[in-house]
Amino acid sequence: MAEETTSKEYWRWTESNWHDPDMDWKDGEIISAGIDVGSVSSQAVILVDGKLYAYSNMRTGSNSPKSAENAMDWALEGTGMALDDVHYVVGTGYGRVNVSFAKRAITEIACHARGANFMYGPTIKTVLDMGGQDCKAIRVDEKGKVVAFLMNDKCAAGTGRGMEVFADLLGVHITKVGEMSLQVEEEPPMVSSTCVVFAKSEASGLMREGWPKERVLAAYCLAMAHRVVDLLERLGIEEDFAITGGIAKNIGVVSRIERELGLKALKPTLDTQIAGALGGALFARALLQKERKSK
Amino acid sequence: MAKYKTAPLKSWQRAKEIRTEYYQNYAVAHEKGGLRWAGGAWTFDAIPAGLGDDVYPITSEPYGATIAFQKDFSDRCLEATERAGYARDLCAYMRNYWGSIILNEYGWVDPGEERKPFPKPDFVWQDHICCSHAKWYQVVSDLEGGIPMYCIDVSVGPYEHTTEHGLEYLVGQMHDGIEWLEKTTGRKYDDEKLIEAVNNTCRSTSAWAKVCALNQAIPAPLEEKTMYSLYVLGTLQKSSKDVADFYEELLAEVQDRVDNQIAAVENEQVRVMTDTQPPWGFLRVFRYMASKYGCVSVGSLYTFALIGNWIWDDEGNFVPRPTPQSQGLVIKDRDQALRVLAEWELSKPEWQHFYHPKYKSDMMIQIAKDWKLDGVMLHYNRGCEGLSLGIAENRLAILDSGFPVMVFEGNMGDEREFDEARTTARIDSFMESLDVPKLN
Amino acid sequence: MIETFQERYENRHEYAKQWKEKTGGKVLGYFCTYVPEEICYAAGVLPVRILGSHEPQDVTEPHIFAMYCPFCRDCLAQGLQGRYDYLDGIMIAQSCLHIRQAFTSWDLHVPTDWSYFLPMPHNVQSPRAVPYLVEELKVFKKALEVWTGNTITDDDLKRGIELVNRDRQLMKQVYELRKREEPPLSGLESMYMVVSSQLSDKEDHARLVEEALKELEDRTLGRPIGQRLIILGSEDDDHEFINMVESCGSTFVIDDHCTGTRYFWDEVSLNGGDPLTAIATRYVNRVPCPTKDWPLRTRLPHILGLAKDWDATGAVILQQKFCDPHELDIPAIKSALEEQGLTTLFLELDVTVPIGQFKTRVEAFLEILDEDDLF
Amino acid sequence: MITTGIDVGAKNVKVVIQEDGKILGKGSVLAGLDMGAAIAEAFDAALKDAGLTRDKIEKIYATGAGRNEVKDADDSYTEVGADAAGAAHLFPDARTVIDVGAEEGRAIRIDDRGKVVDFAINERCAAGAGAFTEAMARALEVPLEELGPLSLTSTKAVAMNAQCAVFGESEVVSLIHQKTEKQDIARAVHDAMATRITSMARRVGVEPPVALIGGVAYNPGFVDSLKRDLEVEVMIPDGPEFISALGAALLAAGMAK
Repeated sequence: MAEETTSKEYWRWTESNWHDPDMDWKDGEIISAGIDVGSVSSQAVILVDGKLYAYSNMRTGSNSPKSAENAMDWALEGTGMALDDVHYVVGTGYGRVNVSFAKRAITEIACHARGANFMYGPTIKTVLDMGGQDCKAIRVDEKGKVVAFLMNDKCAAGTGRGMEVFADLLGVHITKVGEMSLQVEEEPPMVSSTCVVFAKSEASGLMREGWPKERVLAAYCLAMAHRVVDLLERLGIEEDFAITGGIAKNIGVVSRIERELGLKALKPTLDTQIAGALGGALFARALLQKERKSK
Repeated sequence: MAKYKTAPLKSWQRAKEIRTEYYQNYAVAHEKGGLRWAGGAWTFDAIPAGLGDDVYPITSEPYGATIAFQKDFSDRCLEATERAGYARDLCAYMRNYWGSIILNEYGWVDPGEERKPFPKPDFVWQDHICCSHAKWYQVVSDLEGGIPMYCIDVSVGPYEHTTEHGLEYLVGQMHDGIEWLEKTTGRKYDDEKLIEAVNNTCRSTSAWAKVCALNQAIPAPLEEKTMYSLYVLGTLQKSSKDVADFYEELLAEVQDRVDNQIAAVENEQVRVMTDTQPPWGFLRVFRYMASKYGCVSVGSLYTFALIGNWIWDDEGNFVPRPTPQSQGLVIKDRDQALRVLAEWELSKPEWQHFYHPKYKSDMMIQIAKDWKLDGVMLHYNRGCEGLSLGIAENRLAILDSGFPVMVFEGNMGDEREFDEARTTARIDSFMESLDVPKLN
Repeated sequence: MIETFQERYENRHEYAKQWKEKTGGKVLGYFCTYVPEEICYAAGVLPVRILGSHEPQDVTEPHIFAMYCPFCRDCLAQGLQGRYDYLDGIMIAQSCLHIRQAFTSWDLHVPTDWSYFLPMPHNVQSPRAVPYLVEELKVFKKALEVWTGNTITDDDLKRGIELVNRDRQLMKQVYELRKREEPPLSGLESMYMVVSSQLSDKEDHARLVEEALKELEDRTLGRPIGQRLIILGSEDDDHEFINMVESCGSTFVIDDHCTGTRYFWDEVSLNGGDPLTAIATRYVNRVPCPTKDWPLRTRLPHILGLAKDWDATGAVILQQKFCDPHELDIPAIKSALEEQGLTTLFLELDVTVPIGQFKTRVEAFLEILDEDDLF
Repeated sequence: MITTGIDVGAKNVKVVIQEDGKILGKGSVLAGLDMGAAIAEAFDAALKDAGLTRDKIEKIYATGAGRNEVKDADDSYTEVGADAAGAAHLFPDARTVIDVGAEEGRAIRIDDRGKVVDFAINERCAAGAGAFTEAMARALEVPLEELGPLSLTSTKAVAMNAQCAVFGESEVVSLIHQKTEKQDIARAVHDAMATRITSMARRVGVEPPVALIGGVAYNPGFVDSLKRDLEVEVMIPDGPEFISALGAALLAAGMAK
């Protein structure tokens, strides 16, 4: 990666894996998994009888079949579970068709909706997924089924990828960007171009004019928030509202979205990046039950 | 030491008054039992005039531009429109106008007063030549709770090929329109008022053209930035007596400036024209050109002829069109009035390029010659497909005729699509290529 | 035999050239379906619609400002690249500004013997439109006569009308079959049928459709029909896109496109009257392009009717990028369809479509439409 | 007359010192956040390269987007003027100059005196500039300098729909997922960019011979695609990224129209 050749990897967010040590998966009747191979990050989620058992969250390589395996292996790590123990796998995200061991591919839109429904409960009506390279506003029903959606993938502005490039450019670690952007007395005018490519020169320009990093970050987060709010408004928002994906971890963007919308997003209970894989695992479970019924 | 003497334009104040009264009258029309209607700058406003003197229009293009001048309000309007599901590449005037309907806030604010709610029109009276003109008002009607609309299709081909049946098609729609107006408003129609309004229309659109013709003088008595705030009156209500009278007074003053070598740009050393509407929020670009390079924009086919009426005379000169009334014609009845009005408007220069860019290229090249230009600046205007139509071909034709052309991209009413810094940088390059020395 | 239509679509140029050699007649390229083909046939001229090729190109930038629709740029590119060098003439009937630019730039830069602008009225809902168009058709007829040297008699006109009507009737029969629970042909196949009609001699096309009808009688697609969809919007002959949607588990059963029903839906009803009046009436009253659909939006009830009669569950609303006339209708159409219980998906077409990104939207849209049992 | 041209670009500051049309020294520095420092540093580098001291420089002209940052410049010219002057000096018979930099592409038609006749700028769109290849290299996970050579090994033309650099980034990812060969993607990237540049160049009319300048001229993959697209040979000077600075220096010496 271009970034990796640079000395400090400001863009690099923390990869993680987790499993529930108190749960014995061997008692499980249905073990289902979802693999979300996004353009920037990949996740695997394993459910045992519909309960969250394990997950992993890592960066996607340029070889998506491999990314899928890596994510799965890492989720299985230390669980004693093997891929063969998983009854049904659903692939989702950009590389969904390249998950060799998945029985079925379902779009990240349906999966994020369903994952959010699991994470936030049936009251959730509007989900904003700010993913690596696109951004989706989704309306869901109480069962977690998509009612309507709007997608912006023509532009990386307002996406994780954009934020990575920006963190790198300013030499601020991506996990710090949010808080730092809030350390301004008053909101600056937003950067006119949220385009990843031109934000660079615009930001450099602002810094040459003597803007402190905090202010530049504030301007960028504001512009990002503004873009996605447009998307949400066009779709029409209904509470409860929640944000999934990597940017949901960026308080600078989230708080600005909330301010523009005039409503609060529900506080996440789980890693917001796994929503897609989680939804996939829930679909996998449902699909297996359907199969068994029909037999 | 300035090259020419200059002086502020005396008529300026009166122009401001007319515009202010226009937006105020529209707002308060109902309080006096009057009527309000909405339509485009090209609509046949002379026809509703027959409904009475208390019937006030609001033309949406200049109204949209008025909003564009108020950057923050404009941003809110544009976003409100986008959020209502209307595409961002639609006419920028309309997106400003519709936004102010959706937000229910009036784009006209009297000094020191609060912004008022948007005064809903009683009906729509529009014409159609750009493929969105009538469609705009379907949206207005949707947003205004289904107000009635009537539109007249004027796209019957270029003026030089005007046919009797084409004229008949227009006049027929106009007759039907008058019946529709009577039915819709419940008012009795007054042909005398129509005749007077038609006479005013010819008078104002011809007089404005004469004013622009005077800008052939060196130094130019007017520069385009000023012309914008003058021609706009015609886009508000070309059929009104005030506007017609104003242009005739203005004509006298500008003639006086020419006679006394009073310049619009005191260091005029290079002359250009532009094309299509400017990015309204950034007219200071003209000041930049004048102060840094002594560059005067003497106008454009747009300022000359969006409302002004011109014609190719028998010697092949491009001249202000003399009114039929000035040649002794006296309108006697409704049919004749409508016929004169239709025939008069069909020669509108800004209607010709809708059929082929060659018509517009010929006029622009002639202007470049007669107004003694050094170059041409074309605004590729993302905000208006009607007037940007064929602009790339116009560019090629003007280049072929030997005039340097500079192109800049932008949007007349959506500042998000105009980059001021890069545009001035282009102007610098253009001026360099014209060997224009920087002033001071 | 259904593939014949695809072959015709793919070999449009060879076909037209062969027609010329065979008949020695003139080929007229036209830019919009408001061109009255009946009169062209009456004059012995073969009208073929000029369409794009959906390839990236770099020749139109000097001629058309980038804010105009990709379709008009794609069309012009064909001319500038000399792919239509066999045309004897070009013409357009007044519709939207975008395609008119393709016509005028072609007129300026692609050598052609004959070019004609027909000022088709916009105010088609006005009683004044037909009388006006009749006069314009007289002028057009005269121009054709001068160009071809053939005089056009009323009988010629009647022949032209019958010829084009025949093809319309047959295409309607094909569309009737798509009402079946198991439509015998895909949306892609029917798109090829309609567009090939715009590219072929009507007599010859009608013959093909007649044969096809026999085959279709007991044909099935041999795959699950999936969701029944209506596709509507501006010009769309993007086979790659249509194919992608149908391969995601759906079938287009009906459309409102000028590369679909809008082209052939309405017939000329002569019943003993004056041919030109009959033709004018047809083009004024046909299912309109949105640019002419005012003050009332007559397309709305029409589209809702189609969706109902062909039992569509979802609607794919497509539009050429920057197509204002459609953009101005879409909010109204979208909500009308949704009120009728259809789920909608809106997409913007460019010269080439980003299949990858569109696929996600399409699949998500189809996921909304089915598999309730997974919840 | 010894003069200096300073080109303050979006990405780098480039300095050229010339005498009677001969380049004495060059300097290039990444334009960091402190422009003043970068300019001084690049200037010093050029002086060192020329073996001269500051006092030997008789005139300084600045050019480039950030030309106003050069405080001690005697005058400034736009990139268009400087490009034309520099290219015309090296290739007197060139009639079209194409400059592809980090964030901007320019096409300039010049007459036999090297005077600008017409110009077009592709701005605010990375798809017609070096930034495009950067973004694509990132998506492809190959170092930028390898992208060009890689694409030359391609045997298959793949159409790329994306006109936007970032939209393109996701398209590259999907091409990868469709298992398209890396070299073919690389070629697709350069073809897409060349198409965009050619489009722009056609606006001013591509009159051969064509001179290609700007940093992107180092990218053999792009050059290959561009030639194929323009259907004419292109002349590339040594140090293509310095031509604008050279032009400014020549203008300072009054050696260019």
